Parts: sequence; structure tokens; C-alpha cells
Amino acid sequence: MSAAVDLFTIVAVSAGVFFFLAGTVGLLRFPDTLTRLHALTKADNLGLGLVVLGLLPRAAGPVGVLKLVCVWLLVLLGSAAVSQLIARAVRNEGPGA
Amino acid sequence: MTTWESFDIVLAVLVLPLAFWTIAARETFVAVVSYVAYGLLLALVWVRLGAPDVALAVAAIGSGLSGVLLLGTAARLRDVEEQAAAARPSLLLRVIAAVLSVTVAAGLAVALQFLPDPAPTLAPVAARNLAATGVGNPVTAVLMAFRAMDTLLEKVVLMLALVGVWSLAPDRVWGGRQGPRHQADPQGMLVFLARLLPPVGVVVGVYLLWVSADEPGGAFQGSTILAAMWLLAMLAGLTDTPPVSSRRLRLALIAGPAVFLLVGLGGLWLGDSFLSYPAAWAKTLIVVIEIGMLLTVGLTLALLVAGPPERSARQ
Amino acid sequence: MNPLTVAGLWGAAAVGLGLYGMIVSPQPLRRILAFDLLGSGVFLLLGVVARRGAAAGFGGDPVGQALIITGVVVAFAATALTSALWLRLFQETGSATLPDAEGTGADAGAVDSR
Amino acid sequence: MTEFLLAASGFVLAMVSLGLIRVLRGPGNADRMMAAQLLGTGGIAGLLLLGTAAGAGATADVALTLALLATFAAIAFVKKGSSRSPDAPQSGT
Repeated sequence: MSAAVDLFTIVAVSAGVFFFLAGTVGLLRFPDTLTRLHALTKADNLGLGLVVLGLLPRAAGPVGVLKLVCVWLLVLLGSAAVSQLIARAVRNEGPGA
Repeated sequence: MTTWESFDIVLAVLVLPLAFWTIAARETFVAVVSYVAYGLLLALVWVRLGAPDVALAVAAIGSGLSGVLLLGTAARLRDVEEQAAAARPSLLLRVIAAVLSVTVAAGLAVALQFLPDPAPTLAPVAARNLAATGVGNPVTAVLMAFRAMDTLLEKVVLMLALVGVWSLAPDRVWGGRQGPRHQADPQGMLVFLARLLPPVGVVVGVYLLWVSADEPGGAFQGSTILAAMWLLAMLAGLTDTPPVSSRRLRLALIAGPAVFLLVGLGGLWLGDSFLSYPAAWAKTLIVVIEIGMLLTVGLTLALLVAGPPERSARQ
Repeated sequence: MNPLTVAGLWGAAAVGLGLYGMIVSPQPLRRILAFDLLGSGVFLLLGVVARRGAAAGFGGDPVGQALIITGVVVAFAATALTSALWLRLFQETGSATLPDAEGTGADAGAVDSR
Repeated sequence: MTEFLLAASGFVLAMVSLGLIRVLRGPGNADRMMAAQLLGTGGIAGLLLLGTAAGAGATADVALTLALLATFAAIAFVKKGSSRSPDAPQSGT
């Protein structure tokens, strides 16, 4: 049982870490502001989501699980809203905004 | 080298460049963003130092309120910053400053190697007297009971800082409202966020206060989150800053210290000395003081970020 | 190399960097940032001292940790007050240096006129 | 398992810190802000991994605080001290 849990954690966390890698590479390599913004959201949504998923079986009881899920949902909400706001600022005033 | 040691070194290697950019970057905006990022990583260092209460305080103040305050100031001071950048001190002065700074840093690093061993600590004393306070988190016990006087005076310092900020208002808007009035777009993203986030934030803020009795948390940490939520509603234009002449606002601002003082004076009357809590009531009194603090500190922190009054109350 | 050594060296470095920035930065906001950086270094050093005092089942000396929390809040209040002062000076004079600070470099003049 | 979680935490932190090169390079302030935003998310992930590795439950609360406040710097950035909401129509001052 515990070996299965370990495997699950390793797979999910590794996948999450991969998306952080992808997000950083995108942020550094993509040609303009809006495409970079796109790369950023992958790390926010999928990277953190998979890390949280991998940590869920190790959380301290139901409250721990609830906290982890809340962290992910809050980051989802925040990053979605902020991406919109940044994109709008870029459209209105150019990338120097 | 264990994994823990490598982790600590990685963390240090990641954070030092941010501290360096905060000082050395050419543009002020870069320096501010570096400092905000630095504050965020600092929270991880505090976790590694076994101080989750401090990590919470640093996370709440460093990544939330400081960011809003410093970025707002940076935007308003942009012209001045460019203008002042020309007045760079001479090479000689910079070399002298560098030598002085390196000497101080090296002196501190050396001094750390000669700290007394075993380290002096008040932890056993705190542990012995913890039961008398009724709370299980030693940091809360220190803040609210053993060194309650410090915490009371800190409230007064916060209030003095707010009075200082308010008194920077031009005469014609004295008693008016702080900061610009933000306009809300009911369909906008910011308004959406400002409607969804504060209810969650209020729950988390009160939760941090509540668990601080036995686990890491605290009234400061909770009130910082409440302050941030109020600021979010202001920035989104959902609510306006209250006029600083409002009597209700002023009463709320002194409520925290007033409750603290009353309990303290009650200790003089019923107990042994100022701020002594009767053992049977200790926990209840601590929670009452903390609730008063949550309200007052939250208001004070948000109003400190909002700045001095800028328009008359009617606007 | 335990976490204490790393954090201690780091705190010392932050104090040094902050001190340097406070002396040489001509821009007002940069001095505020340097001051905050210096403060964070001092808190870290205090955190190392508190951590060394771990005893009685606590992760550190709770008195030291409580001091740091108080310090963080007061440092924030100081930052807010200083920012407001600079902004007001800028509003009044259109510049962030005091009026008779011309020629000799902003610092020397500013100190004299206080 | 502890080693794996710690290594993952260190790797995520190193990655998102690498993204901070954008803070130096820009070109626009929006790009700089995005790098800080990525560091916020990565910092939360690193913190959760570190907390699980160390078995310290309180780190979840720190992560929760960070998640609540991570957006604030970016919001202050888009407002830039102006009274106009960033998503209000251009004329609506």
C-alpha cells in the first residue's frame, strides 16, 4: 500500500515539477509578452495542481487535504484574474505597462 | 552532505542574487520586484529556521502589504527616482561605503561563530509557565502574556505611525478620505476577484487567530490578511476609504489598545500587577485581547497602506 | 554547514548590502528598500540566535521569535510612514531632495538643513 | 521519500528563480511582474513540498497565506496608483 502511495506521489510531483520547468522555459524563451503569459499559466494551474495532487495522500487528515485543495483553488483564481489584468494592461498600454 | 544541507545551500544561492538586485538594479521597479520576490523566499527560510509563526508574519506582510505599498510608491515616485538617480555619489564615497559594509557584514559573520555555547535560552522558563496562560503555542504566550507590555506598546507605535501618515495631509483635505477613489467596472476581472477572495480571506484570517492558541498563527498574521482583503475591495472600487474624521473609525482604531489597557488595569485591581491575568481567566482574556487586536491592527495596517487623506470627505 | 550557519551568513550579507544601499543610493525609494533589506538581515540574525536556543521541546526560543514578529510589524509601519513622507515632500516641492541640497550632492545638504 | 520531496522542492525553487532573469531583462514591466507571479506559485509549491518532507503541518497555513496574497503585488502593479480601474472603459475616469 505504502509503496503504491509513494509511486503515486513520485509520478504526480514529477509531472508537476515538469510543468514548472516548462513554465520557466516558456517565460524565458517565448518571443513576446502574451505568449510568455500563456506559459506562465501552465505552471500555475497544472504544475501546482499536480504537486498538490501528489501530496494529498500525505496530508495530515481531512483538514490537511482541505487546506491543500484550497491553496490550489486560490492560486487558480488569483492567477486567472491576474493573467487577465496583465493581458489587458499590455493591450491598452503596450508591454512597457 | 545530506539532502537537507544541500537544500539550505540551494535556497541561500537563490535568495542572495535577489538581495543584490534590490540594491544594485538600475531601475527602481526592478529593485522593488526583486525585494518582493526576496520577501517570498524569506518565508521558506523561516520555515527552515523552525519558526512557522515568523514565516506566517513574513509571508503576510512581505508578499502582501509590502508589495502593494512599495509598488504604489514606486509608481508615484517614478519621475523623482529617475531625476535623483543622476545624483550618484562619487567613486570614493562608494568605495568607503563598500569597505564599511563589508567590514560590518564580516564582523557579524565572525561574531556568529563566537556565540556562547550552550546558547542562552528562555524556552525552558516559557515551557514551565505555559500552563498558567492556558495557551499551547509558546510564541502566543510570550506575545500575549509574558511580554504583553511589548505587544501593547507595539499597538501604540502602529497608531502613532498612522497619526503621522494622516498628519501629512494638506490642510484643505484634512479629515477627508485617503487615496484616490477607484472606479469599479461591474463586469471587470478585478471586481470579480474582489468579490470572491475576501470571504475566503476573512475565514483564513480568523482561523489563524483561532489556531494561534495551540498552533502557529496569531493575531498579527490574521489581521494582515484582513487588511489585505479590505485593500483589495478598495483597489477594485467596491468600497471607499472612510473619512479619517469619522468617529466610528477612530473608535475602532483605539478599540484594540483600549481593551488591552482595560484588561491590564483589571489585573492591577484583581491580580498582582498591571497586565497580570487571573489564572482561571487567562485564556479567555487572551482571546478577548486578540480579537480586539485583530480588528484594530487590521484597520491600522490597511489605512497605513492607503496613505494620507487626499480628497475631502464629500468626494 | 547547518541551516544556522547558512542563515547566519546570509543575514550578515543582507545587513552589509542594505547598509551599502542606504549610504550610496540617491533615490528615496531605494533607500527605503535598502533599510528594509538591512532589517530583514537583522531579523535573520536574531532568528539564528532564537533557533540556537531551541529547548524544552520548542523549535526555538519563543521570546526571540516573538521579538521578530513584533519587529516585522513595526518595520512595516516605519516603511509606510517613510513612503508617505517622501510622497508628501514630492507633492510639495516636485523633487525628493530638500531645497537647499543643490550642488553639494543631495545627502550633505539634506543632513545640514535638518 | 523525504529526499525526493526535498529535491523536488529545491528543483522547483531553482526553476522559478531562473525565471527571475526576466525581471532583469524585461523588456516591459509586465514581463517582470509575470516572473514574480511565477515565483509566487513556485514558492507555494516548494513550501508545500518542504512542509511535507519536514512533516511540519503549519507550512500548509503559510502556503494558504501566500496563496491568498500572491496576487496583490500584480494587482498593485496594474493599478499603478491610477484611479481608473484597469478594466474600466478608457473614458471612464
